Amino acid sequence: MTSMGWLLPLVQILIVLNAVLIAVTYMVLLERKVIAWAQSRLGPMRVGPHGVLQPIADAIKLLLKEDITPARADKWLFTIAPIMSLVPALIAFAVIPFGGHARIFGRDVPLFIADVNVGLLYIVSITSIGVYGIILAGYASNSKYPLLASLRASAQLISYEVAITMMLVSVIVTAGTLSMVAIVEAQLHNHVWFVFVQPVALVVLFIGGLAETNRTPFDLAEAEQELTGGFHTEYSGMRFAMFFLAEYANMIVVSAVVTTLFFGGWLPPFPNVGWLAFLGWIPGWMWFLVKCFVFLYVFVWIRATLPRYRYDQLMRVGWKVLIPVALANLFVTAILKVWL
Amino acid sequence: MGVNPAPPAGPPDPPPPADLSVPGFISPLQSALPDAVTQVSYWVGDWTMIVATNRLLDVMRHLRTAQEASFDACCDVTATDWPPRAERFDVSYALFSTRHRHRVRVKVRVADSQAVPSVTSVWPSANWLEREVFDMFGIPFDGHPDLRRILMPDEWQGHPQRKDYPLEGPGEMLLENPMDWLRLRYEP
Amino acid sequence: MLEAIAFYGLAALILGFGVMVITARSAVHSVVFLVLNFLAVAVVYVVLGAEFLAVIQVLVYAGGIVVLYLFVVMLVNQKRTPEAHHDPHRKTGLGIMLASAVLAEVTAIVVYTASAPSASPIPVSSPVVGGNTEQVGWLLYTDYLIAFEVASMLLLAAMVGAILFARRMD
Amino acid sequence: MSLFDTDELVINMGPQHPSTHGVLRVVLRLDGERVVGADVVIGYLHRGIEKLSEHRDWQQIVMLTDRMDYVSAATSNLGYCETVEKLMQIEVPRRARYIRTILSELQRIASHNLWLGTHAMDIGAMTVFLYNFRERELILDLFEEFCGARLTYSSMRIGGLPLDIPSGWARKVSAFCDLFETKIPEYEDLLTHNRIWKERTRNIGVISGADAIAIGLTGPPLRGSGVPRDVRKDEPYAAYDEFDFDVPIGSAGDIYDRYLVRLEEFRQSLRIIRQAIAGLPEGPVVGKVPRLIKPPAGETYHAIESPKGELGFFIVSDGRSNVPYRFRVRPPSFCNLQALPRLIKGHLVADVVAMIGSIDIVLGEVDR
Amino acid sequence: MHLYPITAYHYLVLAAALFALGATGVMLRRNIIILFMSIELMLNAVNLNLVAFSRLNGHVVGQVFALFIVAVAAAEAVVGLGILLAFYRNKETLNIDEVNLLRG
Repeated sequence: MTSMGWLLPLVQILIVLNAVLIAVTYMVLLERKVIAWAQSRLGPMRVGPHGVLQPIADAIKLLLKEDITPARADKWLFTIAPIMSLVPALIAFAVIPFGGHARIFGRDVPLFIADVNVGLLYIVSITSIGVYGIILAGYASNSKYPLLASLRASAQLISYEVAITMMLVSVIVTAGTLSMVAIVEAQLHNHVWFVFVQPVALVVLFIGGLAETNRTPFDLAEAEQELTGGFHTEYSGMRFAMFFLAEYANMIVVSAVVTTLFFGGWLPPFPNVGWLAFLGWIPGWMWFLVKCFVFLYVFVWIRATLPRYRYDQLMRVGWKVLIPVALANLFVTAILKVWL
Repeated sequence: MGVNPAPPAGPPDPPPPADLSVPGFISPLQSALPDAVTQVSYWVGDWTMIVATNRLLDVMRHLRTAQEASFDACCDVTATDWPPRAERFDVSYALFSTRHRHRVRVKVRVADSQAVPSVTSVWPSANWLEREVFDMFGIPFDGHPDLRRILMPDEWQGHPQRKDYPLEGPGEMLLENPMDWLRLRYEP
Repeated sequence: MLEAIAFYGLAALILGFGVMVITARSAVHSVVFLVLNFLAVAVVYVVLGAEFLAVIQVLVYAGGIVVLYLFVVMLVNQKRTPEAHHDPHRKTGLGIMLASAVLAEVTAIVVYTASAPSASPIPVSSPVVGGNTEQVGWLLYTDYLIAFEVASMLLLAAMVGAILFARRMD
Repeated sequence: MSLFDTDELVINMGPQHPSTHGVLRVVLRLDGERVVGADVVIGYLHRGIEKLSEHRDWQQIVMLTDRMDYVSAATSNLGYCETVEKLMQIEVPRRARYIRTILSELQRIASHNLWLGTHAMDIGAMTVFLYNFRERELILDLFEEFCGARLTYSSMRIGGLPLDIPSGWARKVSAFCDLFETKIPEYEDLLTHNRIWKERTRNIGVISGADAIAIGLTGPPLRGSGVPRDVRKDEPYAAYDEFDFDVPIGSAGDIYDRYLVRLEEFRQSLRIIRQAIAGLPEGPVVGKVPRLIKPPAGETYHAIESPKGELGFFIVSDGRSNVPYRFRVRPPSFCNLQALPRLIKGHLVADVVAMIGSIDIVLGEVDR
Repeated sequence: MHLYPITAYHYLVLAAALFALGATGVMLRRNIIILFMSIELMLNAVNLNLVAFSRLNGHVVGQVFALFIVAVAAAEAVVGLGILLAFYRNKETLNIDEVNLLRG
């Protein structure tokens, strides 16, 4: 038993890490296919039936590509920037509850790596480290477009983090806990998904999530049409792939957080309604994945639909709309929490 | 190709037929600025005024501001090269009035390296057009704010639209070592 | 045993990164090492059972304050490197001496105190699950409420001051 | 942004840049992200078409005009042929003029399609790009059926057309018009009332009507500033005097109004095409053209309304040789591009991209 | 003092060393930004002390103080960097030895 005590988390980490990386590569395929569908074309079709092997081909291509470091780049920073971008995105998965507890080989196994009592804050703080990858990439490239892009990206990340954190505090106040698992359980005990309690928080958090992950309409930092690709203009090969993985891993993190906080995580819909109990037959982690998928789809959908904001407009939306709304929401939540 | 052995010495610029009424803006111009317009011609529906180079700006200002003319758009500035002639270039301006919807062409004749007063102060749109004429024909414009080459590289030698500039360009010299050829200009 | 390994490993990281911060030639490199240093310190906090402080360390220090440093380093595109200028009044040797004197003194005090018989090892108290954040919050809003408010006023004043400084004087 | 304006930054946008639509180079001087000065450098695609034309005979030049505004070859063909016809005083048969009108309006739609697609893509709306290419493809099919080419058509000859329209072609054009009418709302759904699109385009690059004329803008950018200037109305050519259509004008003179003007031009073009198809006369498609084309000595300037603006040809014939003595194009893109530094001054880098898109340039025509 | 087991004193020594490092940085470097960063190192050393004492005493008051130090550090960084930017605009350098406006 004690020998298994340290083995289990290792196995879990291994599974989650691999699952995330595979999910990320297939997220790219999903995005291409969904956008293609929205634009009345087919998307990748050549590699495998309907292009299902395309991500593997892409990965092989990126691995085999020559890894170029610009001559006047700061080589050391140039190398660690993608790592500093990818690592936070991956270790954020440590506290995400993919499910409750499951019985595997007669043992009670939690379907999350760690249930930290500051789980939500952990995610916020870890993702705030990701900004270094972007700034350093722009600086280390020693090139003007990446520098502009990285300044844009970091200003954007920092300003939207404020609104996001405040929205998270609203949810924390509602749930009365910081632990991700406990938040899901609070939704079970309160008989309601928090999306119905905190709808404003969901909207602000999702918009902020779009901005944090540099997605349309907030993808200024990698706006190909303006900045020729943004902070990773000078990157190629595997180091470019790391930025790519980080972006999509962050999308999955945002979807997972939104699912956990607002849509009951691994819980089936209306878990306390008697006649809907049959939904409980579908395992919790399936519900979690389905809910995540819906949000990932929304990410892609938005990309296919909206144009891009301009830098100053983006800042205005962040500071003059989202943060006041977040403050007001937090205020109202706190008052209701005390009085009700 | 089919280039004539004896190049023509200039456009015909035929006078208007006697039975055609002259547009309303020409005679006020002639009375306001006597002997600025040296010749009025008409061909397939286009009216052309040939103007003395030193009076060009006066004529243009008049055409821009006079009520009956009000040519507010300078559509085109270009030149034609007639090498046998002493004043070898025709610089022609295509003007249009958005109010009266009429056109006129104004031409001045200048010799090689003789400057033409720039009309950019009258129509800002002439800026790039005059730069192109400078680039292609080597006609300098007096008072132009930014007279640089526009289509050809800054180091280019010669002016390609002149009739004595070969179609093939500088030929073998450029092809063998383009950088040497481009640099020649700066050497003594 | 586990704690010893963690402690010595982290101590090595913290001091190593600290040395890199003050010796790195480029200011950007310094900033990167400072971040790594802070992350290692955050892990020490976790080992010491202060999870909330660890998260705040990462969120505010590494994710906020140091980003600000990085911004400034990148913005001031230095035309003359500060190290190029030499000040004859500067006494580098004296500086090193003073610093090592401080280190020796502090270490001596600590070692002396620790080897004194009254010293007791850290009581083995397992961190209370979910309690740390709550305890800190409770103290902040009861016993230290006035200090908390003063700190928030200080931040507000700093914000106003920073905006005034950063604005170009026309 | 006051934090960032410690230094002035000079960046080169182009000649290799995704949204300079070819090989335009703009040297931007930035204060933070704000543009304080811009210098437009062109000439990277200069092929000397004007010089070359002075060494090609009159019919061969049609082919060179294809290669100026290569997304709108038919209107360039039309402008050149009409200029030579004017110089030679050739009467073009009515049927040929009608078909020329249909072709140039189809071309206008195709060109505006390409413009809208790339413009929207520059501002980040990716789907609009593919929707527009979907419809442009249908127009290219129509052109292919008419003349065999999909891009460089050489679809006109001095004195008329190379050949009559294939049987059933007119019906296909009508069918396309009906289809296209249902597609315009799709573009509008994605853009016209989209908040982000409006924020990105409204009050950006505003220019008043008088300023626009003075700086040489023509075509949709000029009409967006509220000047009802359209060569098709002011100096009708081909068969435009026989059709009913409106000249849409904007009021604010910003990017959004230019967008609205072009979108309305889609509808007006459809209106013209429908009238032309309905009233298409019978008869020959080539007028009385001498076997050897050699216009009498003289010079003329003739302008048409290309999708980009006023496309003028100034041609001088010496009456002796079988090549033009002087061949000059007044390219609308060139003159419109001249306004760029003035339009973007004081805006942000992102607006530069939107502005280049909104004046709709084709570098093949700017540099010739 | 022994290497094992780890006691609060070990953390105090670590904090002292970190503080000394910061002090050395302040004395040796001329780049104002690096000076600031050295000060941050010293503040962190203090925080480390506080947390270690909090562990030693078994209550969280030390952590509360550490939080206040973080707040003060944030204020210090913001104002300090603001002054630094203003200084840089005037002098175009970041050398601490040239900060001598008051000296006349």
